[in-house]
Amino acid sequence: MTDETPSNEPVGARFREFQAGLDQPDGQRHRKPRRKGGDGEQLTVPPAEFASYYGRPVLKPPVWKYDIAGYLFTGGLAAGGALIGAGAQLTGRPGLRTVGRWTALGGVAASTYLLVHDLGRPSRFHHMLRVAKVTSPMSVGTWILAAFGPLAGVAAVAELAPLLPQHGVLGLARRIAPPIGTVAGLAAAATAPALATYTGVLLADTAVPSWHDAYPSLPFVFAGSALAAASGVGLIAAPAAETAPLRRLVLAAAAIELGGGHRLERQGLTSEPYTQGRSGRLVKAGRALLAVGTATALVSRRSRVLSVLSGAALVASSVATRFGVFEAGRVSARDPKYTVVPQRERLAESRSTTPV
Amino acid sequence: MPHTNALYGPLDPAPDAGYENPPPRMGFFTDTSVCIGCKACEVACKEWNGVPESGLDLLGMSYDNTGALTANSWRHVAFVEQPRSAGWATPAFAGDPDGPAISPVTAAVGARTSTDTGTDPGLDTGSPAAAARMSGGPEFLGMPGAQPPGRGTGEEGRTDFRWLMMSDVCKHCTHAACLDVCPTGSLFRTEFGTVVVQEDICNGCGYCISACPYGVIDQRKDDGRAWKCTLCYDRLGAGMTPACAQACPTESIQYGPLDELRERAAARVETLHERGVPEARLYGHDPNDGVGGDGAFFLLLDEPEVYGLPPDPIVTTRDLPKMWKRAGLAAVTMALATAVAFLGRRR
Amino acid sequence: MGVRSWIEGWPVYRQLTGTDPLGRGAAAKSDGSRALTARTDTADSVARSVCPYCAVGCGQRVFVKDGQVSQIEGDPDSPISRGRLCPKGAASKSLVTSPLRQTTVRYRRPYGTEWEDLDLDTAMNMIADRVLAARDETWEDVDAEGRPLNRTLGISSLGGATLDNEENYLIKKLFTAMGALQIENQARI
Amino acid sequence: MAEAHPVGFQWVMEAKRRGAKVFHVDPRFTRTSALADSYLPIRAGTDIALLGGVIRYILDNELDFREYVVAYTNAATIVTEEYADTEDMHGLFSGFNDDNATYDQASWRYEGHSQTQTTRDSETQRETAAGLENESHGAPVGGQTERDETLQHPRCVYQILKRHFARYTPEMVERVCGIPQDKFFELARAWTENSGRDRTGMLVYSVGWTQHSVGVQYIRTGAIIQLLLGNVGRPGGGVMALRGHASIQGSTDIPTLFNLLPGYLPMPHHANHPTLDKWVDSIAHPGQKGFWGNARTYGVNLLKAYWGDAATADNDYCYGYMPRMTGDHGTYQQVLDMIDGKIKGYFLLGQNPAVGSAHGRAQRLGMANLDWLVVRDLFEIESATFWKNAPEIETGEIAPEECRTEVFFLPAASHVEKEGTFTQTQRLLQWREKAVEPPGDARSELWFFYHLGRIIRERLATSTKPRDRALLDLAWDYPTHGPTVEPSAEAVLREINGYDVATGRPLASFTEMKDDGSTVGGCWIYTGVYADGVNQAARRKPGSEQSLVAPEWGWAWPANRRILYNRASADPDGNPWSERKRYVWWDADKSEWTGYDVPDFEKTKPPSYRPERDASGVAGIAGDDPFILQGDGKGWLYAPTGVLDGPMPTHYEPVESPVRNPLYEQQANPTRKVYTHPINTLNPSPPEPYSQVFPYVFTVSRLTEHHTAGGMSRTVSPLAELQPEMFVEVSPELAVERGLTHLGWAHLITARAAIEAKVLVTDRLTPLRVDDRIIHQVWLPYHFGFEGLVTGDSANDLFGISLDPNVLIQESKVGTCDVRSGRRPRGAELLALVVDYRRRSGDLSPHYPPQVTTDSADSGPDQEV
Repeated sequence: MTDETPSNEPVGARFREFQAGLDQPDGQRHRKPRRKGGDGEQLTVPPAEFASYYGRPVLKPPVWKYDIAGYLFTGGLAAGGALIGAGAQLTGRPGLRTVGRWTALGGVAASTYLLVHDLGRPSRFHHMLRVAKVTSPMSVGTWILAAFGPLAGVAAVAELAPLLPQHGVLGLARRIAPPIGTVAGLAAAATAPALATYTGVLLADTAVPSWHDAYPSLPFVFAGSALAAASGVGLIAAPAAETAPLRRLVLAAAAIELGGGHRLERQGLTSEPYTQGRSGRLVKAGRALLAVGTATALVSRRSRVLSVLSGAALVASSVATRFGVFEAGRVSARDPKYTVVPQRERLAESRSTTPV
Repeated sequence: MPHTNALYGPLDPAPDAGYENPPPRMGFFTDTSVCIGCKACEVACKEWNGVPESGLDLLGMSYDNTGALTANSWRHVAFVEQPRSAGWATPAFAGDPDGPAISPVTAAVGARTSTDTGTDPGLDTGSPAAAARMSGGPEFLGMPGAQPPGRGTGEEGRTDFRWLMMSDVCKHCTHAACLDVCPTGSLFRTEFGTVVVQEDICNGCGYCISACPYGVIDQRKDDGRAWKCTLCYDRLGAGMTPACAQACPTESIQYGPLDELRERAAARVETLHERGVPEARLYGHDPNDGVGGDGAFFLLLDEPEVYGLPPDPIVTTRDLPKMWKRAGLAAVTMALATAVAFLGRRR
Repeated sequence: MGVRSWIEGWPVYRQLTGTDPLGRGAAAKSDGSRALTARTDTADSVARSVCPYCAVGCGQRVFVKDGQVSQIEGDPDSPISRGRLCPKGAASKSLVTSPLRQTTVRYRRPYGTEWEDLDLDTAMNMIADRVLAARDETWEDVDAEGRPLNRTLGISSLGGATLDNEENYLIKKLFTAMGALQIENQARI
Repeated sequence: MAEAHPVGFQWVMEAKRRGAKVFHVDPRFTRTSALADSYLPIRAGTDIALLGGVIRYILDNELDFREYVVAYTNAATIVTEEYADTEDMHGLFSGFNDDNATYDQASWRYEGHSQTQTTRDSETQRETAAGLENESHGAPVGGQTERDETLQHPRCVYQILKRHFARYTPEMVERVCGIPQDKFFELARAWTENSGRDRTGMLVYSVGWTQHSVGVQYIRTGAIIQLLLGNVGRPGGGVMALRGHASIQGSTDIPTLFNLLPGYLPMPHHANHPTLDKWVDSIAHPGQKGFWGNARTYGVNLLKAYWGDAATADNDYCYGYMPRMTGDHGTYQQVLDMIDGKIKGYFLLGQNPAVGSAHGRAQRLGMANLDWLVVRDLFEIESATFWKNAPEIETGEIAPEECRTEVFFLPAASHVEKEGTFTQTQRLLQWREKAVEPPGDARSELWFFYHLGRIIRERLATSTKPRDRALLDLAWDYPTHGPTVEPSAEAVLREINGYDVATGRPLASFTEMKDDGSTVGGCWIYTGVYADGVNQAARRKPGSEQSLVAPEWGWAWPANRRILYNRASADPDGNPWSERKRYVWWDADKSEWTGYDVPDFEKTKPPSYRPERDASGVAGIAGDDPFILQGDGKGWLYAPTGVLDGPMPTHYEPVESPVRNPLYEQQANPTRKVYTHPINTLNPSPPEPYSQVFPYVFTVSRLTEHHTAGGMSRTVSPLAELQPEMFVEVSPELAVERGLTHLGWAHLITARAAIEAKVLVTDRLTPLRVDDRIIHQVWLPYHFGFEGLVTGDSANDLFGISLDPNVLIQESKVGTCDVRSGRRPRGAELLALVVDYRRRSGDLSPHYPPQVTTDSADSGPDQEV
């Protein structure tokens, strides 16, 4: 490591040699081989040179746990469910309507749990309602959820009306529940697109390089992913006769997600995490599952099995995409490269364009 | 009505945050050219603010055993050993029988150590890939002047040497992303223009941590809340100097009205340039920069990233209107897609 | 608290009706922040002291609340230190309030393997007994030629240099009167 | 300075801002170096060679401040022809006595002075660390001297100095110190350019200079330069000792040292001071000039302070009660006596020798062989728990069930839990107010000793033994207060200050003291601290409301003077040397000395005053003799007496050195204090064989984040976390040579011990080229021990015990060692490792390098083995 003459070998080779030096009997604490994400393979010459403070991250990686990745999925699912429920309601598909409404409630209930669980101080979840800040996507999202959640709940509960007795107070409820459910379902659907897409802003409105740079894409990816997931659930759970709109919706969802998302790979250096490593594999898996699910949905009209398989693929696609995007952000925050190099390039550009 | 520069551009933050006739905006000017790396700031801060211990671990990053700003270290003194000229000084090892410099390797080991700071994500360990780049040695041919710690002129023999020290702290940005994304109003702008976490409000959602372009704010593990420098809000209210600035032996940390500090800083840079330190530059002083200027700004002797600072941070909320537009468009698309799907011909 | 004041205390209400529509500052300020005071302002007393570490002699102000040290910081009046402290001086409060500080007498009997507790008075009397015994046992009246020695070489002492002048004065005075010559200090080291 | 005294360093930064150039000389690049204009890496233990080079540069180029040098120093004084220099004697001065390795100082005397200058021979002076007495005044010497103010006389001090330092050439500096000549010239040039009427330079040192076997001479060398350049007694000048502890200055002023009494009066010696008269006469050399002539007054006042009414003129003020020294009773002698079972009891008062003193193993083994040990501290330090946690437990050298030492741990009060004065490094007394009551059983030392004394006196109340009279007659009636019956520190301070017995009026100045028993004063140099019955040390007038001298903040001894000998800030005629450097001057209109500070001179003695031919004492000081506590009123470039290892500094190698002294055949200080105790074996050094077994130089010092032995920092969480582990700093080159990796382990071995540390490979250390050899140096912090929040092996365990002859301070800034990769062995294997090294470096019998090497077979440069 401290040869008499400076070595001109590739830095990766120098570093491996250096690491070998660490594996002396005395360097125990730092000997643990790091196998995370196939780092060993990445020790070839990296593409970008830059400076940093002991190779440490400039940014703090997000502290959000996988709760939030999960929430991205469940929130989208809820939104999609509400839209499908409303569509089915307006087009007279009671089975699909029920599935949509229950999907919405299930999604939003899970979302609420995940969001509260992720807090450092869960008992203070209600502090979210202290303020209403348009500058804070999380605040906006909180208020959207606060509106959507009860509406979705009411709409779903209204589906229970047929189970109520015919007479008495409950009978009254049985009679007025459907119209309330109708109103609530439509209102929930009205807020649903916001619920599905604000999460794109939630991630983008951070300093996390791969998230922020993806701000034009993320709402579309999440919108598409939300519709795909909810459609997937519909394909699995709804009566086959009522799923025709879902097949069209799946196609549209795929178009939105892939159309909006293709820019993820074209935003420069910060695209790397979407294409490489674990996060890259997840994103790619999401794409592949989406394609498979969509194709299967289109040909599965008569096959219950194919419908279910397609639905499962779509749900899985959404999960993979959400976790992939989430993970990509964490990777990009952890390596100073993604912070420093683009900023350096930006500075170099502005220096070359501004007259001296 | 919000100011037209509410999200980006020069702004006086206190009136923008609803204070009528606020006191002048207060801040820090940290002049690293006189920092002696004594860490009095770190300790004085902990004593005043009751900040807990942040781990007992030798990091091997020169004399930096704190590692980073965390929830449990609101001041952090960075140490960088470089085989290059200090500008004002005679080459330290001229004429001595020295070999090549070690610091890239030191840096690489430093990148692999980390300690449990009792915070999350706290002091993140560096990635081996980043460390490999650090150990690249003197063949570096990257951006002009942007050399990693330890990389010198490529000459064999380290005749020149300098030891940079810098006390880092929350920047108290004019456009503070942490504050703007906070969903509870826990992070708020004080009448002095500083940015403070209100510990009675914070519920530990963690959004601010991802939003900070400097990697300052952090979550305390057993506590769950986010913590960072308050610029000693309580002391300011009593007309006192923040603990770190009061302790600083060499006036490396100066506290005062931001306007005055900016003038003083500009004069200091000029003096240093005259004294043969052309690399002296200010960081975070410019109200036209990506965060509208920092309430705590610095005089640096090397590129910001050498100290672990982002070279050109831009507040994420600058792009927020565009983000909302994209989200709106996506939402409309989503609604339309659903409508089309259901209104299509029945089968 | 009435509904009205509850509503008015709601930051969203303040956002909508006040000067801070974005909820950035005035509207978001909490009760805790409004009640915040510097604990130096609320101290019961302030002692003017001097840092106990190195010999620069930096001025310190020691703030006391309810009989406890609540803050120690530099004294800006000091022409030596101008209110500044190094990390050690800045840690003085942690030094004097350290949980590791031993505040009771500990006793280890000969051949003992653990500490035992001991009453301070008992300890003082035991020490006095031992001092007198050691002195008697090793007393030297005169040297071989009959010149006075008046001393014991059976007792040693090594003092730190963070003792006050007054303390050193009494130590030297007592030991000299006892004939205990072998007093030393960090100043030798 | 930035490392260990950061807040003091603000003034260096202030000076730098105004254009001062800062040079930093240190074996490793520190935080100070980072801010300095020039950094000179130096081989540890060679500072005299560097400074000697500067002296030669000054004299060769006649760059001295001649007017100052002629008038204020002894440059013109002529020395007897019996004197012979190191130039002619292979590194020894004339008068060397081989039998006891001391100098007979007679041949060093001034021309015309009698041969018997002192009442004590040099060996006694060494054993009793007599050099320490000179902290307040010069060594006794007659006031009348023969002078040649043209400085041409071949035996005048100026010419002697020139000849003595002739061989300290830039080439020699490079060969000895490893400092390239360009660097040397840069330093010499800057230093000399900042000299004269308009400019001054300041010299700052710390224990990096004192902890050497030639430590006093290091400082002498610095002082010679400062005198030659006219930098003493002037603002922006001086030799500034940065002391390391809050009241370490006070601890020598009012000493808890075996050889001193308050105010630098010597502890009586059985042979030399049988009576009061002999004692005071030995202090005030008959015929000498200056204030020290009043020694009898100071002595009588002290005795009156000790024994009060019992002390009368008839009984020589109880002088007979005083214990007498017979030789060396210093801390290292005590420790060796403990190992030998001669000492019964040991008090440790806020001190941690198990970590902080040289040869930690000897310290711990000594403590394990006592009848009883009293430890008074804030924390359970290593010296309190050695019987169960010392490294010697693991090696089996100490077994708790076999260790008989009875240990009392008494918790101490912290600095905010008691009141009293600290004397800081510039002799400034500052009073601390008490903030809170101490917790639990914690008490001040004042409480402990007052009550210990009370109990002992009660026990002896009926005693008729003569030996107990001194205790029973002791003036021990201090007022007490509060729930813990705390004695009044202010009452003690008043006694230290002194007062008139009849009226009780506190004295305003030591000039008011009488030698007839009518006044009392515990420490004459502190008289005035309680002037007018006011605690002057408690003064806190804000610095911003005063001049830069800030005379109304605290109180400085003597007489609140902030710069000593400040008469030298004016020219011989009493005018400021320049407007820029105005400080104290003669106001002809008012016929008095005036200025920003209290003039260090008789207020109304005009510059033109010339004493009678045979005047002595204060009257003997001429109007242009600024050094009023020197026997001849002059600053000493040459010390005709009192400095035991030579009248002028000479470069000797450290006792343990890998290098043969390139300057002289004499290798190390021939007069150093040697302890030939079996535990104190030393590494061989050239010209002895096998020195290459310990090829590396190690040096130790402080980190900003820790304090001394760590008792006040490793126990404090916000400090412990900043430097959490013991480490050793090595250069990249040494890392390659010894296979050390950054953050891996290494262990260091000497003939005493082996310790381990984490490795920090850093560019801040550099190999040095010394005499065409590459010398590697390593650096260690000495703060670590086995107790506290952060622990590690103790660097001081590596050192042996070799002392400076003047003050008996140990050489603990430099030694030789071997460095090996990996952790040290444990248990018995650890002892085996050290034994193996001793075997390889000679044989297993204890080894002490020879004191005189002038007749050594190989007198040339170091041979490579």
